[in-house]
Amino acid sequence: MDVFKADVAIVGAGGAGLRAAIAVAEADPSLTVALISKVYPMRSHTVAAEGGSAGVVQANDSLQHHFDDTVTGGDWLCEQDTVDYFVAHCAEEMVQLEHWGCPWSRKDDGHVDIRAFGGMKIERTWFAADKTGFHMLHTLFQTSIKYPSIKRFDEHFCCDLIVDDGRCHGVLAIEIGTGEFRLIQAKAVIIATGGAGRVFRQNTNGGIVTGDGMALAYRYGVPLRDMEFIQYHPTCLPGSGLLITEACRGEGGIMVNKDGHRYLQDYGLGPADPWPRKKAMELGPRDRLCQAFWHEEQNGRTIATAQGQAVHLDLRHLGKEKLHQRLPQICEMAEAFLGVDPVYAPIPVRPAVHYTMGGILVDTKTASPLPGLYAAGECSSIGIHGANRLGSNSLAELCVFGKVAGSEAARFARSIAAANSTTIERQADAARQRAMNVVSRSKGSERISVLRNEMALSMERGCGIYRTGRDMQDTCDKIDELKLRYRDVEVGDKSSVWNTEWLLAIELGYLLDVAQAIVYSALNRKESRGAHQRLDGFDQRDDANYLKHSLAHYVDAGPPRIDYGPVAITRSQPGTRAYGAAGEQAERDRKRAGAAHE
Amino acid sequence: MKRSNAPIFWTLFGAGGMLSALIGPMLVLITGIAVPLGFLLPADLMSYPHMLKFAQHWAGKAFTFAVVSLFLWHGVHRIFHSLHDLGLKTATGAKLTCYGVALLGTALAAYSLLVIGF
Amino acid sequence: MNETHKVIAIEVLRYRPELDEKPFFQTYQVPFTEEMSVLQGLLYIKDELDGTLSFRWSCRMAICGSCGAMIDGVPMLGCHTFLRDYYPNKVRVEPLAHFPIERDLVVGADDFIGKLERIKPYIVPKEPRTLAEGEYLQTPAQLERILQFSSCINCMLCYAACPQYGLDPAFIGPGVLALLHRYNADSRDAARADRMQLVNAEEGVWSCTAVGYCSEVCPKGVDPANAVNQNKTASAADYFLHWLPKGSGK
Amino acid sequence: MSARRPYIRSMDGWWRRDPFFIRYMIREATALLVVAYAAVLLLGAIRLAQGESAYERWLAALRSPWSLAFHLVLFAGLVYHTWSWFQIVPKTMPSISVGGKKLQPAVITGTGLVAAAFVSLVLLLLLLFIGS
Ligand SMILES: Cc1cc2nc3c(=O)[nH]c(=O)nc-3n(C[C@H](O)[C@H](O)[C@H](O)COP(=O)(O)OP(=O)(O)OC[C@H]3O[C@@H](n4cnc5c(N)ncnc54)[C@H](O)[C@@H]3O)c2cc1C
Ligand code: SF4
Ligand code: F3S
Ligand code: FES
Repeated sequence: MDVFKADVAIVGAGGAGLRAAIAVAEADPSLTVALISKVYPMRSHTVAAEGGSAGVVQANDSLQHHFDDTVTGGDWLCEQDTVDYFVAHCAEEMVQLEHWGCPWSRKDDGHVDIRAFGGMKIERTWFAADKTGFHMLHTLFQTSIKYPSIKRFDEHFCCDLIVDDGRCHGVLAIEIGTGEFRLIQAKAVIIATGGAGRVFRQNTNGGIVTGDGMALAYRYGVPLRDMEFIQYHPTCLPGSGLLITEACRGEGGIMVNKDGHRYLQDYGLGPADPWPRKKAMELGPRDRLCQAFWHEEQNGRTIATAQGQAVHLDLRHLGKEKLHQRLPQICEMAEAFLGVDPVYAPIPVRPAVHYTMGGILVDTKTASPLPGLYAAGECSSIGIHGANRLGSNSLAELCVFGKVAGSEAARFARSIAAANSTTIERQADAARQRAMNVVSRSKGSERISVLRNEMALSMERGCGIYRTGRDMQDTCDKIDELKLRYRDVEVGDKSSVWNTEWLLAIELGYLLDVAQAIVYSALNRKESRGAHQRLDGFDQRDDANYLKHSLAHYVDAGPPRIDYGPVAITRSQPGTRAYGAAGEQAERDRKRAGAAHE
Repeated sequence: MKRSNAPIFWTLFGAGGMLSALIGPMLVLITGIAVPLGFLLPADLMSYPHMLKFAQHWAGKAFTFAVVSLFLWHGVHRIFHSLHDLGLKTATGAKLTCYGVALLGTALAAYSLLVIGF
Repeated sequence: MNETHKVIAIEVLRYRPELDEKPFFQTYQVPFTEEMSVLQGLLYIKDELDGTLSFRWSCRMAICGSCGAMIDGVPMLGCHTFLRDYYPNKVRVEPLAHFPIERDLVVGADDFIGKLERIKPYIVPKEPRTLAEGEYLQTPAQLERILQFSSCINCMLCYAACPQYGLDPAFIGPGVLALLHRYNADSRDAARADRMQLVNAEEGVWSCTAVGYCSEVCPKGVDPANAVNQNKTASAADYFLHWLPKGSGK
Repeated sequence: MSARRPYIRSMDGWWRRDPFFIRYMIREATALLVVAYAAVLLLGAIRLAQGESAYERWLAALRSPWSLAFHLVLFAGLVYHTWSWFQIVPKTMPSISVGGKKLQPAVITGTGLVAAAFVSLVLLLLLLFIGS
């Protein structure tokens, strides 16, 4: 087996992985970095982010405001000391990206421009037109080329971690182009593999967002934290789940049900001004908008489309000129993907899964409980998103904590000696065998796509916008069953060059593990908080019992063990996430009505 | 990487391309169709005495020289690249031939115009 | 929903290096709906008909640059091309032209990536600045000069469109030259002289014969042909200036 | 050893692959006509230098039906050249902003074509003036 010896190995070359790689290279150019990614770095899903990235710059804004928006938005399940660190370093990272060439949108005086975003009172979102993630990712990737110590392993699929003697020593990867295995030995490993949105059917994520890194760490005993918190985005295309940006509503788009009624006013988000205003109606928080959709659907007031139920996002009153000037991308997308011209017809939209708040448990310095293993980005749970992520905090997180991960891993790598190669190679051989078993099995009986679809449908039912114990239990049972059936999964393709069927099968294994962690964590959280909303008698936040992080521990051949860890609360005591007192009351009433429906 | 000397040829190509794009069609119309047919323009416009006078004037000389040589440089440059487009592998021979033709044409034009005198 | 699906024939160029001597076409019958892209058609094949078909994809929204292919002979993004536009005819999907076929629709991208790495695609600052000093000032007009060229998604469609790249793979090619131009044109950058060495070479802008198809197929309006051809002027100026000091004008 | 075996497709006949390439090849082929026309003129200049009788023979040849037909072809080719030339011109220029708006390529092409028409017309009028 081909062996590469690195000081730091980074799995994932999205925003977080690239930022970490650069941080290692800048911390110590003599350290060799192996940057491993199953796709070329610029294909990573960071590329899809449109809106922007947070960083306090305006005089009337403050770190305290950013802290408050984040912690309140996260329904107090945030690590407040980590949030403090985070908000203090966002702007600096955005400036760093500017120095590296990121084409941030500018004001006439040449300074960087910023915009408002959902859930925040004061503008602090840095943006590069409507392609922020794209520009950040390409800037980071291209800048990474500057550092000779970063050795990239593009289109290498990481299929296992090498763990020995309670420490992580590297990873095993499959070179996709040849099907050959490569052992990447390292003193420290950073996982930056992104989210797991593909566990669900309708989602805004790319095909590669399959929770690989989460599952890998999890299998080696690292808990997955707060996995039940899945963010839905309210305006996505039915069927495909493609994102229709919040900017549509920011520009004045309205949402109506099948009767043409602006239904959001019935959910405490009113009053229905002719024009939406900040933090009300169409510009209310994402979770509330999704919940309103759910109720409309339950009550038969949504619109049936070929791709399922939807409501209408109506932009017609903005007029052709403004639409083409301000939302060209959206006009183009609606036209292409739906055959709808927003100038003349409303766009059918519905909620879809967008972001995984939880992930690999790490401390404030990105270190996981497994020595030598670090994690950053969407795959990690460093604790800044709590129960619900604030828009534009994720892109900032990639930079702030990608950098921390890089410098911490570099420090760790310098502090220890390389491990004994023979035991590591023995480990790698065993891991190779496991990966080969997936494909070499003579014939399986279960189709990859069937298992994947059953999983995604069941997850949507059990871990949707609103949840009940019964549905979650059904999904738990379903995932348990699918994991058993997965052992008989069929890989018809036996070749080695670009055998994507084989990789899909391995990914399905990752997806199932992550799905299981999500649904068991959800079932066990008997309260409603942030993105986890229950209808079955647990419709209130329960700080007495659940102001704590859930931790899913991997159990071989069985459902995960769920326990809980403390939340670091420094100066913001839990309060109500208020969007109008009347709204809160109405919400409670509706939930009871909804529960009666069941 | 080695600096290419293409700019010399490309500049000539570009100048010739622009000149021929601006007046090429009209020149063809005049010298090849209108005057020979005596249509639109008098047939004696290009008679020997007229043309001699024209070619003896410095402006006429310059114009003729520019048109002939730049058109040539423009054309051979494209022809050379087209040979490459059509799959001709050994470029050196083609290059010498093409640009050689243009150089020869330029020399002949200069020589003739000098012989014609001032 | 009781919608009767239309069925379209998708003809895919297959090539499995371990099994096939050379590429061949294989046809699949794919039921489709109005909003289905060619990529979704391929995913249907992969899931339901033939798990051995290999191709790259991820974002499904024309931004990651993975899914380029020749669709009915034209370089396109599979996720942004729709089956409805081909029905009732069949649609033919082949790997991007001018690149070696690794397998099925997957082409080798090493050459492209290698070139991208060679052009110094990063800012070499004119005046170094600390983070505490804040951002460099850049006017919207200065930004405008680079924005179009910085929106390249590295999809390589322009390479599949450029016959000069097909004829001579040493040519740096449209997409990477557009990125090179993006950095040269950046008000914060000081490495222009370095990059001009690549521009000035035969494999730089001088392999281009202004075919222009690269810009025609670019899904992001980068207009790489413009980047390449305006750099011919820049390179020519550079060429004649470099003779000047020696006084040996030609 | 790796089982990779990249397959390289042939470029033979590439220019027949796409109508865009055919148009490109026609554009490039106008070069033959430009050269041919330059040769006609060059010959005229040489004949002029050789004296009256030589020049008269050249002039007579121009009047032959073959020559007229040939010049019709040249004319068509050069018109195509003009048209295609100004199609590329916008590609060779940095973007120009007029009043904060980017100048569209079609505008540049159009301007070029109008300029060509104008210069040609001036040329013709000049000759008409001299001739009369
Ligand atoms: C449509 C959309 C819009 C968004 N908009 C915003 C926004 O406006 N603001 C904001 O803050 N956030 C936004 N987000 C969220 C944010 O973009 C993501 O959370 C973030 O980009 C994740 O980055 P990452 O570096 O963690 O992972 P990714 O960018 O997903 O990168 C993951 C990397 O890991 C690699 N990888 C994965 N598995 C393996 C394996 N097995 N082997 C090898 N490599 C592997 C992949 O190849 C990839 O390089 C948006 C998300 C989506 C989907
Ligand atoms: S220039 Fe356009 S076609 Fe070429 S790689 Fe970039 S985005 Fe793709
Ligand atoms: S197609 Fe090729 S030849 Fe030049 S203009 Fe574009 S790079
Ligand atoms: S799948 Fe990303 S560009 Fe098509």
